[in-house]
Amino acid sequence: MSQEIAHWLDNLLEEIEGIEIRRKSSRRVRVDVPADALPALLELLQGRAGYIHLSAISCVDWIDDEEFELVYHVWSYENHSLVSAHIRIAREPGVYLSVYDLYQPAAFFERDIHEMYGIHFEGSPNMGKFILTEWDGPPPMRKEFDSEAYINEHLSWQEYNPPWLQALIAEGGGVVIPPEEQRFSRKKS
Amino acid sequence: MAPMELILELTLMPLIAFLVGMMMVLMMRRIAAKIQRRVGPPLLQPLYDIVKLHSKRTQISHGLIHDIGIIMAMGGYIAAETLLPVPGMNGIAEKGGIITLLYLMMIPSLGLALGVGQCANPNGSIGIARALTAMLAYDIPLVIVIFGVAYAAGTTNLVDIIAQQQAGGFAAWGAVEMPLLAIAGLIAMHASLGKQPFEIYIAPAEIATGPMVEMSGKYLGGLFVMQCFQLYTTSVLYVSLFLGGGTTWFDFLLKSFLVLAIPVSIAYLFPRYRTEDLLRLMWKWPVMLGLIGVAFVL
Amino acid sequence: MILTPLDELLLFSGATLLVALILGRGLAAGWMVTILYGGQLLTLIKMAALGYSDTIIHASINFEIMGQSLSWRFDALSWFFALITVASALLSSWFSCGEWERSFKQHGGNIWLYHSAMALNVFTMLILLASGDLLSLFIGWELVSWAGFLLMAMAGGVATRAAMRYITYAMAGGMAVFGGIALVYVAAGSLQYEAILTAVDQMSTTQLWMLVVMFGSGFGIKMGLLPFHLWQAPAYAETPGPGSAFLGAISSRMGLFAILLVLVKLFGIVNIDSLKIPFTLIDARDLLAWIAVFTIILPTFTAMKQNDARHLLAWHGIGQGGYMLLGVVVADAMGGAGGLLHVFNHATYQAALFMAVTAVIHRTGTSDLNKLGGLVVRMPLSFVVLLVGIIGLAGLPPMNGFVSKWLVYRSLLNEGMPLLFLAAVIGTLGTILSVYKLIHNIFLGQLRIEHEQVKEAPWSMMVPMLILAAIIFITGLFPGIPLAWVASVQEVIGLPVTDYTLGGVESVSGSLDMIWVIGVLFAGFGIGAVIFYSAGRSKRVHQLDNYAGGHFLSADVRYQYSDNFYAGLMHLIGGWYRGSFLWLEKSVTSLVDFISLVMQGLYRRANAEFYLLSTALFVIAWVVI
Amino acid sequence: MSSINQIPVIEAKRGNPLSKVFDELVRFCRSRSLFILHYCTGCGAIELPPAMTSRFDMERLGIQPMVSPRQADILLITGYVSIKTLKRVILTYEQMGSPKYVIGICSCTVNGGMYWQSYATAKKLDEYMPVDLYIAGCMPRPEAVIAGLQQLMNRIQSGEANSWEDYFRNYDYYLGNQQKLFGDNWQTPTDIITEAKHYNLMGEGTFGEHTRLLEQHQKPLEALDMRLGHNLKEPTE
Amino acid sequence: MNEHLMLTIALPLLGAFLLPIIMRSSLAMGVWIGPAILGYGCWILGNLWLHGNGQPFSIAIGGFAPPIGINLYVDAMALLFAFATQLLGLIFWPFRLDQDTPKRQALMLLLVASSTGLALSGDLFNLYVFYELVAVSTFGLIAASSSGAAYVATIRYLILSGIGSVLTLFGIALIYAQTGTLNLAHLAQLAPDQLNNDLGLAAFLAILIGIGVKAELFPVNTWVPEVYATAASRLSAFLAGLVSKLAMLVILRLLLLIFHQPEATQVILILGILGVISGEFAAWRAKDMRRMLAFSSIGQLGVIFIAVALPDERGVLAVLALSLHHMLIKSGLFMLADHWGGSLDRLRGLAATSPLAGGLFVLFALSLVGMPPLPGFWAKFTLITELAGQTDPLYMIGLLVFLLATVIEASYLFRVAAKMYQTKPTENVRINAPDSGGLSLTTASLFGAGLIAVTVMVSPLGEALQAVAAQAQDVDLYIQTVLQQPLGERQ
Repeated sequence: MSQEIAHWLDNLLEEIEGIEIRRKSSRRVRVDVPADALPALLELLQGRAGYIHLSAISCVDWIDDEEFELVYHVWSYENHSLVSAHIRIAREPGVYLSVYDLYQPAAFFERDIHEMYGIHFEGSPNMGKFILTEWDGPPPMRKEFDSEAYINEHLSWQEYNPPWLQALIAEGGGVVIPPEEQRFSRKKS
Repeated sequence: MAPMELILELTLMPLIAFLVGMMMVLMMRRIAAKIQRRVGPPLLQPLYDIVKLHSKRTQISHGLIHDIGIIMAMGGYIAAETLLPVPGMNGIAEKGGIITLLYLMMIPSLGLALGVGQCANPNGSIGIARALTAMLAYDIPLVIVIFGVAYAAGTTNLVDIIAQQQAGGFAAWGAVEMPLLAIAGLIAMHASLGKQPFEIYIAPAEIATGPMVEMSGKYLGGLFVMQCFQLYTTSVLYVSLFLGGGTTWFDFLLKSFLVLAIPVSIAYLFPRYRTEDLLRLMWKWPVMLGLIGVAFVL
Repeated sequence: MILTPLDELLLFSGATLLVALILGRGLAAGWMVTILYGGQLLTLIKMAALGYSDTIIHASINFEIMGQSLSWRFDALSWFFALITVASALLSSWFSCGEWERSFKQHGGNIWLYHSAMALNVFTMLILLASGDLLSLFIGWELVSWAGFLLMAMAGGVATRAAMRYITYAMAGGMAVFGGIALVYVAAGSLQYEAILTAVDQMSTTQLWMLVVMFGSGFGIKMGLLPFHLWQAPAYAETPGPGSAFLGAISSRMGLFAILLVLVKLFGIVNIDSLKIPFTLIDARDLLAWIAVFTIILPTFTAMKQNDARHLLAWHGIGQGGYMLLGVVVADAMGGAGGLLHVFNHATYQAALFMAVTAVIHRTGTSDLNKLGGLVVRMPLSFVVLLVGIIGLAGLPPMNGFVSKWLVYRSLLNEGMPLLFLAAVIGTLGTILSVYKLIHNIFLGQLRIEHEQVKEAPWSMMVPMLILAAIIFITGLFPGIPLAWVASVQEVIGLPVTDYTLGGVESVSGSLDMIWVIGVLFAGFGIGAVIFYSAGRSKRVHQLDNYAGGHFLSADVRYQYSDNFYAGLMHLIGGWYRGSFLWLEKSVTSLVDFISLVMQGLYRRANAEFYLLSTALFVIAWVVI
Repeated sequence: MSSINQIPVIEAKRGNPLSKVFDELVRFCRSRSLFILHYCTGCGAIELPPAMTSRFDMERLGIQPMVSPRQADILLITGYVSIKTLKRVILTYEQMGSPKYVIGICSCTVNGGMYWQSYATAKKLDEYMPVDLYIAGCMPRPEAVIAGLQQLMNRIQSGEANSWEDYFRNYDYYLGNQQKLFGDNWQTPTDIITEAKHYNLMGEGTFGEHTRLLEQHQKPLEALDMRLGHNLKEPTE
Repeated sequence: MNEHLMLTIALPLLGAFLLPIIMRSSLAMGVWIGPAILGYGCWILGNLWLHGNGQPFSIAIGGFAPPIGINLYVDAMALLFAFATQLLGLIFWPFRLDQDTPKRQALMLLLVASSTGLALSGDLFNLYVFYELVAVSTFGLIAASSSGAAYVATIRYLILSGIGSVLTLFGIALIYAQTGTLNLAHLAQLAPDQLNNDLGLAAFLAILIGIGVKAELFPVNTWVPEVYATAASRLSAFLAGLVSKLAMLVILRLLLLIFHQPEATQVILILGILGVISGEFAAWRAKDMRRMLAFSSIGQLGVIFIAVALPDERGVLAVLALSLHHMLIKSGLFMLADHWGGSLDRLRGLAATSPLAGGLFVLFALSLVGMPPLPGFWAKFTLITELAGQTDPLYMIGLLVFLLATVIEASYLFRVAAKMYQTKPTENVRINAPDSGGLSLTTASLFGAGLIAVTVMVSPLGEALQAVAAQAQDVDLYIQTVLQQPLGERQ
């Protein structure tokens, strides 16, 4: 990205107070913004800077900080650069504002995040089930959800010890890690 | 026509037709494989398929009309065989001419249509609608061809037509006397087989093999048997109309297989036609050729 | 004075009319009328000698009015048509009494008017068939068209409008015939058949042309030939159930009877053949043949687009009329036999089909093809009757329709007319397509929830339908029976006679023996059944247990394909349905409207008098000077 | 009006030599002509086209791809089976005509494979339907698939591959697992119990408390048989 | 016996003038005088018809010999029409009692007297006088029905018939200048040599147009729809039914006796065809029942004129048959119209309320259209066979137009019938068909019965009409009876 565009973009972003800009590469800008300033930022970017394409909203579950991190990736076709706006919202009420009125594709991203993380977006057109139509358990992507415990309870594992494997184990060979310890789940409890 | 001889012919002719038909199906699949540089199925594959299908343990039927439909399909063709003279056996060809044979060949498609209708599956109904439209398409040139031949021979009795052709030797063959009609007949026959370019009604991708979507076990077996009969009837009809029927068994079988080889080898080179393109094609070229041919004959 | 059998028949028919008029309102009126029709049939059978020889039975009633002598007599031709008329009347009135009558009354129908209209129709048709000379023919002709109007208009509303359209056509036809009769009277001096026969030879070609055009168009309108066919479909479809069965079976064949009588018997095909259309190579016979062929094709393909079962059948009625005329016009031994046999065959399966559709309407309340489906499990016998009917209509082997179509094709083949042959076959294929749409949309496919408790039609309606289905099959198996009558008819009207056997037709250039063909067919079915049932036992599954690409079918989503049934075909020929004949009819009515507007304007303006009188004075002055 | 198919069919299983030869022929033909259902549930299906086309021609073994489950004998479960897909797989399995065989291709069908930890995929396939054969490999190569199919053909010919009867014989076990996964009012349009009765394939495990649960909420599925209905009294509106 | 004949004309004239006086003195007595006179007239003509020897005879009025004096010529045709006039006059007698009943009844008597005179008179000028009397009495009667539209119609009719009578006078003057005599028989003798030139033709045309006004001939019948629609339907029935036929009878007599030029018949044929076309097509769009009947009567009169144009004896038979049939039907239909009145769409579902009226309408329509057993068919049959016989292409056109007209007639008549029999009347239109006027319904059913009676006795009536036509056709019989007969008997 040529110098003067980068320069121009920087002082444009300066208008949002409490903004922290980190230029990752010539075409990537990471911006950290307080939660309530995001809509203004997006409007600014969409309106004046030509960032008309919201390519994705991703979400990170910082269970230790009791916070969710939402990242809005916005792309501009004129100056070929991506701005990813990072915001942090509290984990407990897990409610945030929808940007559907600015970017229509946001409806699907928000619906997906709602299904996977349980974050409720105010004003989003449809907060129903998205992909996991048969799923009525807790939002699975949240850190406190233990997938293995769910599997142990609902599904069943394949006990696979054919005669030739038992003979091998009988002679002391066979698998180094016994099957019950093969689980990599961090949950040691 | 002593009744005993008739009963013998009534059972023997369809049996021959079935066996030769199976060989034809095998040839068709082998040619397809060779075109696609594949090995192709083993020798008795059609037999295995039919026996397996008939020996399925659970058969799924949608009602009495479904059963009767398949019986009509098989029975129709079995009856049509006896009208086709084969070297040595004339069956009841004198009792009904080509027009009766043409109509008898429509009975199986009507029977199949009724059976599929009872299956209450829209894929089947769309398939049948397309099959009947295709029948409308290829029957018109077929009829022109039959008119030409019957008018040239002065009779609709197949036995006499064959006798006339054999009497005149190679020069009196239908194909030699009426080349245009022969070509039109070939195209019409190709379409009536329902093979590749014209198989809109068994389109596997769109309507899940159309009419055969709900056919399991012996119903599908019945349709495989019908396919054998269909190949046999169309090729033998073409042979007796244009290539002077078979004087000896070997010569008869050779001609039938050659005649069938042509459309089948063309078949696997083309993608599928849409219904209206099929109609447009069939009503344009073969009809034109046929009419010019008939003009010459008149 | 001794009563000849013909007198008995006419008196019997008149008595039926009186009984219907007087006792029409009673509950048992329907049964009484049916029994009387049975009586008429018996008297007809008593005259069966006519069907096998060319004797003639004269009626004792004849009049001498205004210098014209009117006489009535029966010969093989009229006996053949009378047999069909009375038989179809018997079966359709049998169909109508009992439960259909009750439901017709519940829906506000006037059962007394229905029975008397039907009896009137039969009586007038017998008079027409028995006509001894052209004048009595015309009298019978007018009576039949007015009686038909009564039967068609009684259902009120749409039916009345259709009947109005019919009566305008019928009057035009009647006047054309009247003009023709006047011309014949002038040319031949008297209206007796014998006098006309002698006079025909000296007629000049222009005179003969005028007569052929007048009679052809007059009778053609009643038969529903091409330019005048628009009225028939709505009129027959809107008549109440059994009435449409009767009308569909025989009413438009009166036109064919008259054409046979006048054009074929009196003028003779050879004369018609000699009429050349100037500077074209076709003559009158070819013109008639081509009209017949187009009457086969166009209505059949219009029928394919209909969404109402009765309209579909009515359009087919017009189409099949084309076959009859084609057979007769080709006029060699087989063609004539084919055309005449087709009259009988068509009467049987058209009546059966209309009755089956009425039974469906009786039970489900609608005949709209998009609102029915899957009724085979609830109305199996009606399905069988409809199946037998459509196989006959399509002309496939086991049924009688095939024999007459085979004869027509063979005659076209012998005469060497490829284009006519091709057009006739296109008609048959079109019939097969639209007929399958009929049976598929009503009886096959998914059964609707609201039709789950539907019952089979009551026995009073089912028995005549089954009788008709049996007749269709038997005359298909032994076509010799009707062929005998057809042969004697051919003799009477001067066509070459076919040598028929019980099983079919014997001829050097390829014969047909239906007993063998059907025997082999059923043997084939037997073998197929053996193969089929030798395999494992099959289990009946519910209609929702169907392959839908892994989707779970449920009753609330309707999994049926019935609308726009031949979508592929319609893509190609959809554009050809511009309703050119409908446009033709509209242009005529708007012309009449325009002229009447002008004429009325003429009378309204005040100063018209001076304008008119000045013209009058001018005329006088012009004459004087 | 009793329908035609109630006619008792000649049971060929009467131990005399003729029936032994007949069974031999039937088993041989069943093994030599297999129809695969053209139904790809997961990523493993990409291996099938090369198996069918010119290089590793499956048709020489008599195996053809077929579109609708009614016509097919083999149901290939290729790749991971998510809970949503499992519903459709079970429906397709029940719509197939038996003798039918299920082959699990790819390790995901064996023990969950790469998605062993996922909450959304079924790990143990033969809980829900009897599986004949597993072909391991994270997308096994066409040779492996054909080798597997040949092994299946040998088992069919020797007559051991009748795991499909197991679905009828202890239908309750399978239904239980399915209900555990999909909830109690789980029901497929095919009526397995009446089918088992019809072909007398009932074992002791066919009925149980799961099938009783199914009975309670099952929508009526018996076939609409032809009847005149004249004797039915007028339905009370 | 035949001197009483004069009374049939004299008595009504006398009655017409005496009636107002008698009415003023005692209403009860006055009411019965009119019908009594007409009844007596019918009786005379009736037994003259029965006992008459069938031979025509001539009566010289006032004893003067025919070439100078005026004579009445009575042959079967004239007798028939005179009897019809008396009878219909009796039937359509305006019984309604209101303040101008005497005026109306007097005018009616005058009308009947002059019409009978018109039928019987043998002298050209006498015909003209009676024609004027008819015109005057019709003005009075139409005006009597005292509605605004009636006055307008009367004025139009007044102008037209005024011009018409001027033309007739001009024609008669021409003839008189040419031949010097006005007696029909004498004229018939002189005609071949003196009137056979252009002048004779001009005279005929003038008379034709003049009298044509009353006979609803094409160019001069624009008054018909207004008058018939507004006048009392009993009067319009009488006018349409009878008076127009008498005017046509006069033209027929002139054509038969005096003018034999082919151009004359051609002109009549052309005007007849135009009349049919205009009448029938206009009726197609008519909204009001009586207007439709008016147009239909124009059409029917056109047909009769086509029949008049036919040269030979069967032509006359056709004319007689058609006119009698039309008289019967049109009067019946007008009576029904009176019974219903008003526009066509108020008739919806009417057959349910009064089935007899519906039935009668259908019967009349069927006969008008020519349904076989009914007499309409036989009348048409004779006309059509005659038309077909002619070689002249114009007749062929006449035939085609006539056939086309019947089709149109059938369609608009049965449109009305279908509307009447519409079983399910549309909800918003309450069936307010007016209560059936008893009198007009009975007269209509009287005509219906007459029609059925004619249907039954078609063949004998046919022969009788044939004899009448033959007699009328015979010119020298006419001359021989009028001139050679000794001076009329004294008394």
